[in-house]
This record gives sequence, structure tokens and C-alpha cells, in this order.
Amino acid sequence: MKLGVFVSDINLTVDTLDRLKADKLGLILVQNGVYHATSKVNGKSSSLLDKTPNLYVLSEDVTIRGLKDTDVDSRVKVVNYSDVVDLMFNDYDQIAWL
Amino acid sequence: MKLGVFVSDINLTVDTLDRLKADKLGLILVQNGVYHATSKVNGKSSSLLDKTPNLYVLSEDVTIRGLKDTDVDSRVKVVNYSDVVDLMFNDYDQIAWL
Amino acid sequence: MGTLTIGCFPSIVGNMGYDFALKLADAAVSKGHKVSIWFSGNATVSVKAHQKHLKDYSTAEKYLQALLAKGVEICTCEACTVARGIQKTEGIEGIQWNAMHWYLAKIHAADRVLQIGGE
Amino acid sequence: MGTLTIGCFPSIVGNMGYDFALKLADAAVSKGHKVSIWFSGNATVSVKAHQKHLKDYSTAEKYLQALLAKGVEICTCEACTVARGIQKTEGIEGIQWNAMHWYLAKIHAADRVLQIGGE
Amino acid sequence: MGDVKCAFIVQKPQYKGETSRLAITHAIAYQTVEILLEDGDTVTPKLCFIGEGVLGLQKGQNAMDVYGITSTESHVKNCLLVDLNVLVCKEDLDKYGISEDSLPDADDMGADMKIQVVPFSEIQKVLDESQHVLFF
Amino acid sequence: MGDVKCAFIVQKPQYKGETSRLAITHAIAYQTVEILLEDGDTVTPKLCFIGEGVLGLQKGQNAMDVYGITSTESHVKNCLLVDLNVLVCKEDLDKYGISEDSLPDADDMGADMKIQVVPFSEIQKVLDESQHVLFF
Repeated sequence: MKLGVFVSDINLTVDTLDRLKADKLGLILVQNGVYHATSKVNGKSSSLLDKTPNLYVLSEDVTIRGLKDTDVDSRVKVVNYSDVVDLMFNDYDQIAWL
Repeated sequence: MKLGVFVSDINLTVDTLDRLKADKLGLILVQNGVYHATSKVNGKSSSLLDKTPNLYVLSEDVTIRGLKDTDVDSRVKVVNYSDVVDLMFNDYDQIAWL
Repeated sequence: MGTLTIGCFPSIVGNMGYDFALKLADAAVSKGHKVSIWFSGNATVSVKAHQKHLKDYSTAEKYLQALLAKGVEICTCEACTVARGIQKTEGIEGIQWNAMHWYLAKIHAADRVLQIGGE
Repeated sequence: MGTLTIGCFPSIVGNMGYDFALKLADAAVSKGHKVSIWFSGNATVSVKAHQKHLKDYSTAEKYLQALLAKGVEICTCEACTVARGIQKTEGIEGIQWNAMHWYLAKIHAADRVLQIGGE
Repeated sequence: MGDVKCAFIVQKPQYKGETSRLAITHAIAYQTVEILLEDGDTVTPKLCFIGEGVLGLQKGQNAMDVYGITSTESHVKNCLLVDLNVLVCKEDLDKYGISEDSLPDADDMGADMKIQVVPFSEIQKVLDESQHVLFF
Repeated sequence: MGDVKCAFIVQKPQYKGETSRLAITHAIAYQTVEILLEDGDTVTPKLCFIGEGVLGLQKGQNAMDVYGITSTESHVKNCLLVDLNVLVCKEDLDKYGISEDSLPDADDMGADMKIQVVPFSEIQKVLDESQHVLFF
């Protein structure tokens, strides 16, 4: 299973992501999920960034919040909506929104 | 400040309740907040029940979930909508929904 | 007897925050309190007339009409409502349409205020 | 080129889950993919015609019309919609009204499915 | 295309918003989808409850009397009646102290199906074997 | 009744649902409420950002170009312009690593008011002195 997961919140109220097993896992940070890529909480980066090397953040949802690409953790690739479509079709078989 | 707080969720996504100081604090558990009164998680009662002796749970929201008044922790008083109105007017000056 | 103002923002069908607001209003007015309800955000959808009552879906219309009949004042945020394509002529009769300061004025007059957020 | 089916349940104005669904659909159809969108729950409110575009409130109508013009198939859950008092005659032209199996049929035909829950 | 397998995963509690409940009604709709498909094409959903989703599975839900809507329980019973596979995560039932006895069944309606209590690893298998996964 | 003090507390992030944003526009409406009140009656809101609510206070929000709506930033600037008290919790700014320099101001619109960065204890005082508290 090659699974692409959209993360749209800062505080995930479900622990599904911790339990899922995938041969390849991608995390696409959108909406308030972008803070995982841009913000440290009490100086600590989000533990989500340790889950997989396949990390993406939606540029449009970064800029709407007054944040800049330079605020994004270096492990996370900045993508736009068009890139997201390519990721969905080319890199993952199943798509989830948690 | 005599503050009555409605708690409507299992997982509070805000930590406001931990920080608020009130001369008198009441917690009224409604909607999915009723699980704080009825359910142990991994055998442990909700820490909310330690916050104040003034604990209430809405009967209607217990029964809709297939739970019974006998499932409610003995520290929590079971009330109905009419009781909630009295609590709001007689026991608290300010009302919050978290 | 007191005065209760409820601000209700979560949306109608199946959202229990909305259901809670209506049942609380009913309990309060039945005890002789004066009650007003302000709808903003997605809750404004609930003022549309001619809601079909299917048993798998909660509907607001008949409950709102019952509250109006009991003297509860209900007002919807006009901007929120027209942004959703609902015109005043399509609304439930007896519900007021006004701007956000209506809510603040009712807060001014209230002994107790309950603001219910969420979607 | 592939086929994308999006199920969108969160409500319209200011809910970014909804905005995301529409912008993703636009990006996909612009790249030549075939796209369908299913509205259920509160998202069905967005099929009401004559939404007033105020700059403080997001509106769906003009974006939905643009997607329809680009060949995106859009369908609203009829039961969810009429429960909210919105009749088919009051809906945006070109949007289909059907039952939940429409969504399952589009899932059957899809290479990729994105189900967006939430309110 | 033949059969398309889908995993419907309910991970949020019932009776807050309606999305968790719509998950169930959408899964049930599999039984009428063939009118929109070619001959031989089918959709086979499996409905799985995990995390806080399992809280919606206690029998005796009194939703019609209190809030005027049908209960999640009645929707789950309808699933069993139309032979939909309903799986619930055993670890999560244990976590919340819900006994298997308190899960709904549709015996009174003559259903043969029962809710299947399974470890999460079985739900992972459902995800692995599905073409599409839908989280609610 | 004279003046009624209200605390508007934004504790959830902007740009998910719209309720956090409506908190701000409702607070601004204080300036026109007198048309519905008796002479001498007023409503005085104080708008406070705590917890994840502080995340909505970074300047440079590009909402109109991207999503076609006005930004939270522009609403906050409007608050300052109409002399509404806007308080933000210092501990929470620190928690999320947001510098005071990155908060919006309305200097370009000629406003005298600034966002006040205060410890949570000051926000507690606002709650204590208010007749009504509204959490968003």
C-alpha cells in the first residue's frame, strides 16, 4: 500500500496515523496542518516530521497564514495544488484525509 | 467569578480549562463530553473529574449514546435540560462553552 | 425570571451543538425566562423555510416555529445568510434578519449569555 | 490521464476543507484529469443559487459554475439538500441531484478517491 | 472493472457532527449502486470502527425520542441486515471498556450478520486489500 | 444598564472553520450597537487571543489572492482602527515562537491602538471584570 495522507489540523484528534502501516507513506500538510512544517511548539518540531521522509506542505496554505516558504522545515517540500494532483496520481495508490 | 463551563467533547483541543481561575467552577458535560463521566480510558477516569466538585452530566446526552445513569461516575450529578437552566441562572454568573 | 441570550454558530443538521441550543432555549422559555437566539455562520442555514423532515436527518424548522410561538426572539445574521444564497423571502416567518450588533444588543440586555462556537 | 472522485462533506462558507476540494478539483481538471465531486452533509448547502458574494465571506457559486464549465461533474445528495429546505428548482444549474449510490458509482470508476470528512 | 473494494473507516464519535453517521449510510448504499454500473460491476465496502468511532456502537441508543433522529444503532442494524461487513477494533473496545455484549445486533430483524470484533491488524488488512480508503 | 463589558476569547486557529473569524467581526460590531440601545448604554468588548488562537496573528496574510476572502489580519487591523482593545497572550506567542514584530498593526491606516501583548494573568483579569465571556 502506497498511502498519501492529508493532514489538515495542528492537533490531530485521532491517532489513526500512528497505527497505519504503509509500504510508502506520504504526508501532505494542508490547512492548519501546515503548522507542523512551519512552527515549533516550545522549541520542538512536530513529531509528524519524523514519520516519513515523504513530506509536503501546500504553498497556498502557508502564505494565507502570513508564513513564508523560508519558515518551512528543510525536510518538507513546498508544493502547490498542481503538484498535489501529480503526487496523488503518480506517487500514491490510496489517498486519505485524516 | 462563578463560572459554569459546558464541555462538549472527549478530546478538548484547547487547554483553556487548565488555565482558567474561578472562585467557583462548574463543569456541565454535554454531547460527547458525557464520556468524561461515563467512560474510563484504559481503565482511568477522566482527569476533568478532579478539577472541581461541581460536576454535572446531561441525561439526554447520556441516553442517546446507549449509556445509562448507572454508567455515570458517582461524583457527577445527572441533570436534564430544565436543571441546566436553573444551574445557569442560580449557581453561576458567567457561562462558557469550550 | 431572567433573560438568556444564546449565540449559535454551528450548523443545523446533525450538529448537536445546534440541537443543544434549541433544546436549552425551549427549557428556559418554558420556565418563564426571556430568551433570544442569534444565528451566525453555518447556523444561518437553518432559517430556510420548507425543510423536509426526513427521519434520518434532523431539521430545524418545526422546532424554530415552536420556539417563536413561545415568544423566543430569533434573529439570523443577514450577511451570513445571503452569502449562502438564502433570501429573506425564502426564510421562516417570524425570524428576524439583522446585523451582528443585534446580538450585542441582546447581550447587553441579558442576565446570562451562552456563546456556542464550533462549525 | 486519470479519474479523480472527491467526496466533500464539510460546509461551505469559510470552511477550508470545502475550499480545498474545489481548488484541488480545478487543478486536476486543468491538467486533463476527469473529475467528479460529491456533496453530502453540510456541503450540500453550497448548491443553492443566487449566493451573494461579500468579500468577508467565501461563496461557492461562481467557483462551482467555473468547474462545471470545465467539465467537472458535480452532484449533491438530494436528501441532505431538501432536509435543509433547498429545492431542486433553487439549485445552481448543471449540478446533479442524486442519492448516495451516485458517489459509490463514481468511486467505482475512479483511479483515485479523496474523501474529505469533517463538518 | 469488476468489483471495487472500499474501506469505510469511522474514527470519530457519533452525535457531534453528522459525518460519522453519513459514513454508515453511504456504505449501505452499496446495495443499490448496480443500477448505475455496467453488468458485473460491483462495489464492496467494508465498514470499520476504530478509535473514538467505537463509542458509537453501544446498543440502546435513544435518539428518536430525545433528538428526533434515527440512531446510529439503527443504521448499524441496517448494515447487518443487508450483509455489509462491519468490523470493530478490539483494542479500542478494550480501551474504552466496552464489552462485546453491548454491541448492537440485528437478530430481531432476522439478520445473519454480526459485528465482527477484530484486532487492528485485521483492519489494516482491509485497508491493504481495498482500492480506496475513506476516513470519516 | 450602562456599560456591559464582554470578553471575546479566540482560542482556536483561524482558517479552518469561520467561527474564529466571526469572533472578530462580532466584536467590531460594538461600534454600531448604540442604535439598538437606550441612550447611555454601551457594550465594551475586549478581544483576546490565547492558545492556538494566537496563530492567526501573523502579518502578511494573503487570503484574498489565494482563497478570495478578506484576511484575519485585515479584520484585526479594523479592530485597532475602531479603538477596540486587542490582547494577545505572551506565553502562547512564546510557545509558538511568534515574535512581537510579526504581529499586525494598523499604523498605515492611522490607528493609535496597537495589539497588547500581555501575560495570561491579564487576560484572566479581563474575564474576571466582564459580565459575559464568549469563547470562540
